[in-house]
Amino acid sequence: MSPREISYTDAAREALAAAMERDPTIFILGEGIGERGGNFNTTVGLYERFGPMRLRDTPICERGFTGICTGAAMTGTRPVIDFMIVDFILDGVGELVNQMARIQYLTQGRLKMPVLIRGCFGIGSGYAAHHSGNYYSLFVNIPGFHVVLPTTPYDAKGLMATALRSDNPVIYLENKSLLNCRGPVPEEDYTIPFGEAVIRRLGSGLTVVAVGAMVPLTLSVCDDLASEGIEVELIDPRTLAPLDLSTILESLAKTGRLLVVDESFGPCGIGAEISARVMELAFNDLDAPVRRLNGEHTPTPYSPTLEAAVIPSAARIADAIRNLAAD
Amino acid sequence: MSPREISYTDAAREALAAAMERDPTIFILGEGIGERGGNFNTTVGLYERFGPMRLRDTPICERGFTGICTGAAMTGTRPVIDFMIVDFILDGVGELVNQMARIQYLTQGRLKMPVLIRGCFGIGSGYAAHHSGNYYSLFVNIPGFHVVLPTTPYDAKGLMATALRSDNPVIYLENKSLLNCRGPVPEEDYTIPFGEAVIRRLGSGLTVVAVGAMVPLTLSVCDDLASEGIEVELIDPRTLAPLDLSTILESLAKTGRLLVVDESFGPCGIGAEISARVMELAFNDLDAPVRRLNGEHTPTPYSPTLEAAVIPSAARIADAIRNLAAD
Amino acid sequence: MTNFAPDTILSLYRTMVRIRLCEEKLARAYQAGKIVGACHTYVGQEAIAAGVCQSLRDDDAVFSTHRGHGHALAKGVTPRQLIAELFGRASGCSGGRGGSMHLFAPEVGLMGTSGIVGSSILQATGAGYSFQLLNTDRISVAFFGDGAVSNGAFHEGLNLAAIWDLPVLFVCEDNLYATEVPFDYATRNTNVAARAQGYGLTATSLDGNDAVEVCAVAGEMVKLCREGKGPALMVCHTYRTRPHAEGMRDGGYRTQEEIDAWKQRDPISRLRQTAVEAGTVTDNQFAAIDEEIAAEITDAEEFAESSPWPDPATATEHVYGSTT
Amino acid sequence: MTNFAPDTILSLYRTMVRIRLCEEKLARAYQAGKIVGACHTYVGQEAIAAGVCQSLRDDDAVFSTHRGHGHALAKGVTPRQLIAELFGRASGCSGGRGGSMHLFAPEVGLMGTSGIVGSSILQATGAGYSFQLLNTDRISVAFFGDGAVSNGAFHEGLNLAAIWDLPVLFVCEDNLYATEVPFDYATRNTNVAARAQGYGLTATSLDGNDAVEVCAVAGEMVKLCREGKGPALMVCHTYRTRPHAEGMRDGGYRTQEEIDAWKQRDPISRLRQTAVEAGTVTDNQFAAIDEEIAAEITDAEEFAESSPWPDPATATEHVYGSTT
Ligand SMILES: Cc1ncc(C[n+]2csc(CCOP(=O)(O)OP(=O)(O)O)c2C)c(N)n1
Ligand SMILES: Cc1ncc(C[n+]2csc(CCOP(=O)(O)OP(=O)(O)O)c2C)c(N)n1
Ligand SMILES: [Mg+2]
Ligand SMILES: [Mg+2]
Repeated sequence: MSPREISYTDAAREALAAAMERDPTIFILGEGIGERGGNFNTTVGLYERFGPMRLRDTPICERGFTGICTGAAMTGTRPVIDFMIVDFILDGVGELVNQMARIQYLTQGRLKMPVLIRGCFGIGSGYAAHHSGNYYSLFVNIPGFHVVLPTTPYDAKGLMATALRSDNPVIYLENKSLLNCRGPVPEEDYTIPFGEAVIRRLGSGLTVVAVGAMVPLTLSVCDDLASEGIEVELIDPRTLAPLDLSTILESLAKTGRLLVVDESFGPCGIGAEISARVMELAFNDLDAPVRRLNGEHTPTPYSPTLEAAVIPSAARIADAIRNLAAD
Repeated sequence: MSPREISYTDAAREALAAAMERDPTIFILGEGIGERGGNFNTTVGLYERFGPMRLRDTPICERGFTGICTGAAMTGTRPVIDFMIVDFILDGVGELVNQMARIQYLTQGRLKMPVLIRGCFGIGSGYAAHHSGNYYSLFVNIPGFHVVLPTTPYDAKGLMATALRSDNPVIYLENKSLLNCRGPVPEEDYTIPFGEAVIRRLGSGLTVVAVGAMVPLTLSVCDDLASEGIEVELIDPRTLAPLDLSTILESLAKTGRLLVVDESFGPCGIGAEISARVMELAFNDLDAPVRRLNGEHTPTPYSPTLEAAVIPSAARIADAIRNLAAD
Repeated sequence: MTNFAPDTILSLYRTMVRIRLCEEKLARAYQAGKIVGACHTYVGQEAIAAGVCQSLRDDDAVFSTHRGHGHALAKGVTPRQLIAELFGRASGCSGGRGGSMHLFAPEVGLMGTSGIVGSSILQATGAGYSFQLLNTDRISVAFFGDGAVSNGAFHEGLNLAAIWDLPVLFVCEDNLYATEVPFDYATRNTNVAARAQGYGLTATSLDGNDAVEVCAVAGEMVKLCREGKGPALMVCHTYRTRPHAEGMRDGGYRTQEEIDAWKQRDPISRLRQTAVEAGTVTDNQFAAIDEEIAAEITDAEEFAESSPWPDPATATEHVYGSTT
Repeated sequence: MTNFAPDTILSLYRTMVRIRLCEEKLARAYQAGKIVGACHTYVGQEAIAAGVCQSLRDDDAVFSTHRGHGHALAKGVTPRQLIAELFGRASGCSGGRGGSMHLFAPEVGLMGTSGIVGSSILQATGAGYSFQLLNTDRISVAFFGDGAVSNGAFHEGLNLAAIWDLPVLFVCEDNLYATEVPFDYATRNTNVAARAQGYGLTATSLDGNDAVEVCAVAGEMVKLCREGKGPALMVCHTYRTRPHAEGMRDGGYRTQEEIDAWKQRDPISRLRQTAVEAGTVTDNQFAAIDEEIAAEITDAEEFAESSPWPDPATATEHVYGSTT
C-alpha cells in the first residue's frame, strides 16, 4: 500500500489538531482563524472540534495579541499565534523580543514560554511589498527563539508536533508557495527534532544549503546539472535556530564547496551566518569560498517582471552552482 | 593653539543645532527632548532656541511617533526621532520596516524619506534586559536604512551632519559608554561621508574590525599586544550600511588575518556579514579563517558579575587577537 | 441636496461612476488572471471617497488603506494609471512596483494605499504635523476601516493629532466587517464618533452611502481643519457589496438579505434618483456621464494592456535616495 | 474605615511601611553605588500596592512596571529577595539577573516588573485568558502609570479584555507625570475611568493615597473579576514624592509647593492617624510595626550584602527551556 499523500497545510493542521486533543491548554489567536478556518486554511475544522475559547478570532491588533500570548504562556497555557501573513508580525516585535524571548532567562527557567508563532511568508504571486516578507534572520539573531521552516508535508507535521511540545517560543514559517504541495505523511503522531537537517539529494560535487521554497527549486535543477557532470548534495536545514552545522560540515568535508540559496536578504542573513560559521569551523575543507545566492536587497515589487528579477530563479540557482563548481 | 575638545554628546548636538538653524523643516519628537533637553542631553538648549513646534515632547507611543515621522517626511519636513534608549524602537519596527524603508522604492524616488532615528544603545552599567539592546544588524538586514555608529566626538558631529542632509532614513546609534568621552572637534560645520571606514591604528600583523564601543576597548589593548609582537590594524567602519569593505580588504591584503569584535549577538550579526563578504571577495588573502568575537547570545543580565560575562572584555579581546595571530 | 450646485452633484456622480466601473473592470480582470496578488474593491462605498475628496485640493494629502482604489481615483489618479498599476505595467501610478495595495501619486496628493492596517492613521497625522510646521493651510486625510479602530495606531494617532491640534481629517469607513470579523465582535463600543470625541476631536457619524451628506459634512470638517481647528473625525456607515477581496468566497459571516438590503442603498443610483426627483439635474445629464466614463474605462484598460512591462533591470533602483 | 477589621488596617500599614523603608534603604544604597542601572522608587504611592494586593491570593498574577518594588513587596516578595536583587546577588528574586526593572517571583504571583511601558497591560490580559481557559477563579492584575494610557498597549489590551470578559483588574496609578511629561499634556482626556468605561469595563476613580479606600474598592473589583464579571479598572490618583528615578534631578517640571502639598497626604501617616483617631488601632500597635519592619529591613540589607554574587559561568543558562 502506498503511503497516504496530503498537502502541507493539511499536514501541519493534523499535528495541531492532535496536539489540541492531547493538551487542553492549547489555544489559537488570530484574524479569521475561528469559524472561517484561517485565510490559508490553517485551522479549518478546528473551531467545530474545539470551540470558540480555543480558537479565538481577534481584532486587528498584532501587538496586543502577541503580548497577550506572552502573558498566557507565563500562566499555564500554550498559545498559538496565527499571523496569517508573517509581515504583520512586525507590529509585535517589541513584545516578542523584549518580553517573550527573555522571560525564561530572567526567571532562571522558573517560567516557561511555550508559544507557537506561525505565519506564511515568501515572495511570489504579486503579494508585493507588504505581504512578501521573510524575517527569519531577525529571529535567528535574537536569543530565545526557535526558527522552523518546513519544506515538505512530512516535515510540516513533524516539526509542528515538536513545536507544540517545546518550552520555547517557536517561529514556524510556512512558505506560501509550498502550502498546497502534497507528499506522503503518516497518519500517526510523530515528531522531528529541531536542529536536524536533512539531505534532500546526495552528491559529491558540491554542497548547497537551501532555505524554504529554495529547497524544491534547487532540487528541480539538480538532475540537469548532473547531466553536465555536477553532482549536487542538497541540504535542507529545516530549522535555522537551532542550526544543524554538523550535517553541513560533513557534506563539505566531502565536497569542498558550499553555496547557500535563500530568497531573503543577504546582509546579516542566514547565509552570512552559515558562511561565517563554516569558515570558522572548516576553513581547511574549503576548496573555494562559500557563496551566497540571495534575493535582491530591495522591497518586493509587485509587477511579475520585477518580482521575478528580485528572487533566485531556477536559472540563477543553476548558474550559481555552475560558477561555484568551476571556482 | 590646541584644538577645542568637547564631548561626544555635545558634538552630535552641535551638528544638530547647526542643521536646525539652516533647515527650518527639521523637527524632533521624543520623550523628554523638549525643555528637559533629553534624558541623555541630546537636545539641551535647543528648545530655548527653536521652540516647542520643533522640539516636541511626546507621550509614550513609539509606534505612533515613528509612523508620524514617516508621514511628515513624505510631506516636506525632516523629522528626527529621539528614542532615548534604543530598545524602545522595537515597538515601532512595523512602521520602520514596512513603511519608512519602502516608500522611496514604491514611489520610484518621487518621495524622499529624510528621517533621522537616534537612540542610545549598548550593554553596561546594569541597564539590564530592557535597556541594553543592540539592534543594528536588524537594520542592516532590511534594505532602505543607513546605519551609523559614531565612536568619537569628531565622528559624532560629522556623521550627524551627513545624516541630516540625507534623503534616507538614518539609524544613528550612540553607545552609552561613549556619551561623555571627549575629543577634538572643529567648530565649523563639516560632514563625513557614509561608507568610509577609518583606520584607528596602523599595523601589519592582523586586522581587527570593531563596532561601537569595541573600538576604544580594542584600541586599549593594542599597545600591550604590540609589546608581545602583535601589530594590530584597527578599523572602525563608522557606518554599517553602507559598509566600507574596500578599507577592510586592503588591510586584509596586508595582514592576511581578520577579527570582528562586536558586543552584539553573533548569529546573523554584522560580524557574520563582514566575514562572509570578505571570504567571497578575498578568499586567497586569508591566511586563517575570519574570526568573530561577540557578546554572548543571551538577554543582558543585570548583576555586574553576569553582565561582565556576556560582553567582550579587554582581556577577551586580547586573547582573541592572540589566538588569531597564532592561527 | 439643495445646498449643492448641479456641478457638484455631477462631479460627485462622475467620481462614483468612475470608481464603480473601474472596480468592475478590475474584478473581471482579476478573474481573467490579469491582476495578481490582493485586490480589494470599493464597490458600495464610492460615496465616501467621492464626497470627501470633493473638498480637497491637489496639495492636500490622502493616506489610504488596502481598499484604496476609490480613494486614489477620487484624489485624481486616472483610471489609466490605476488599471495599469494593477496590471503591473510601467505606466501605472507606482510604475508597476506597487499594485493594488501600494498606489502612490504624490503629484495629486495620493500618498499611498497600504497593505498594513493602521498605518494610514499615523502617516496622515504626520502630514498634519508637516503642514502645521510649514505654516500652510494644507490638510491631510486618513481613510481607514472599522478594522483599524481596535488597533493601537488608532489610539496613538488620534491622541497625538488631538494634543497637537493637527489639521487632520480622519475618515472611518464602517462597513460592519473586517474581512469576516464583525465590528461589534471586535469591540464593545462601535460608536467611533463618541470615541473620537473622547480623545478631544470634533467628530460625527453619518450615512456613508449618501454622497451629498458625505460631501456636506466633509466640507465642514475640511474647513475646520484648514482653519486650524482640527483634528476632526467622521464615521461613514457603509457596506461593501463584493467579497472582502477578489477571489475570496463570501459566505458564512453575512446573509444574502443583508447584502441585498444594502444594495438597495446603492450610493450611485441614490444620488441620481434624488437629484432627478428634486429637479437639480436631468437624467440625461447623468446618462451622458455614464457614457463618458464607460469610454474612459475602456480606454484605460486598453492603455494598460498595451503598456510595456517594467524593465527588470530597474527592479533594484530607488531603494535609497541620495546622501550627500 | 469602619468596615475594616484592625487586622486589615495593621496589614495595610505593615505593607506600606515595608515598602517605604525598603525604598529609603534602596535610595541610600543607590547613592552609595551599591545599586546600578535604573531604580524607580514607589515612595508616596504605597497605599495602592498595599490596598490592591490585600485582596489577592498567591495564585493571582500581578504584572508590574518600571516602578515595581512596591508591587513586588505587596505581592509577597520579601525585602531580602528584593534588596538582594537590586544588589545584583544570587539570592535576589531573579537571581541577580533582573535588577529593579525585572523582578520575578512567580511562586508568589509576581509575574514581573518591566522596563518597557505598556507590556504589563497585555501580559495581565493574557493571564486572564489563561485563567478563563483553565476554568479557575484566579485573576490577574496589571499595574501601570498614567504614561501608559497614551500607548497602544492600553487600547489593545483593554479592548481584548473587554470583548472576551477576562478576569483582569487594571490599576492605573495616575501620579500626574510620566517622567517629566504632565498627564494633561499627554492627552486631552485625563479621565481614565471614563475612557475604560468606553471600552466596556467597569471602572472607577479614587484617592490613591488612602489605603482604606484603595483596599475597599480593590476588594469589590477583585470579587467582580473572580466571579467572571470582569474586566475592571481602577484609577488611583497619587503622587511620587521622590524624583522619577534615583540619581535624576527633580526640577523644572513641578513645584516644591506641589510636592509639599502631596507630602501632607502621605498615605502611611494618614492611615495611622485616622485609625488612631477612630480608636480602631492604638498608636502603640503601629509603633510596634515600625520597629518590626525596621529590623526586617536592616536584616534584609545585611542579608543582601553578605549574599554571594551570581556565578559568571551561569550567565548563559536558561536562554532556552527544553524542546523534547
Ligand atoms: C496589520 C494588519 N493585520 C492584518 C491585515 C490583514 N487584513 C487585510 S484587510 C483586513 C480587514 C480590514 O478591515 P477594515 O479595516 O474594516 O477594512 P475593510 O476591509 O472592511 O474595508 C485584514 C485583517 C493587514 N492588512 N494588516
Ligand atoms: C516603551 C517605553 N518607552 C519609554 C520608556 C522610558 N520611560 C521609563 S519610565 C517612563 C515614564 C513612565 O510614566 P508613567 O507610566 O506615568 O509611570 P511613572 O513613572 O509615573 O510611575 C518612561 C517614558 C519606557 N520604559 N518604555
Ligand atoms: Mg471594515
Ligand atoms: Mg506617571
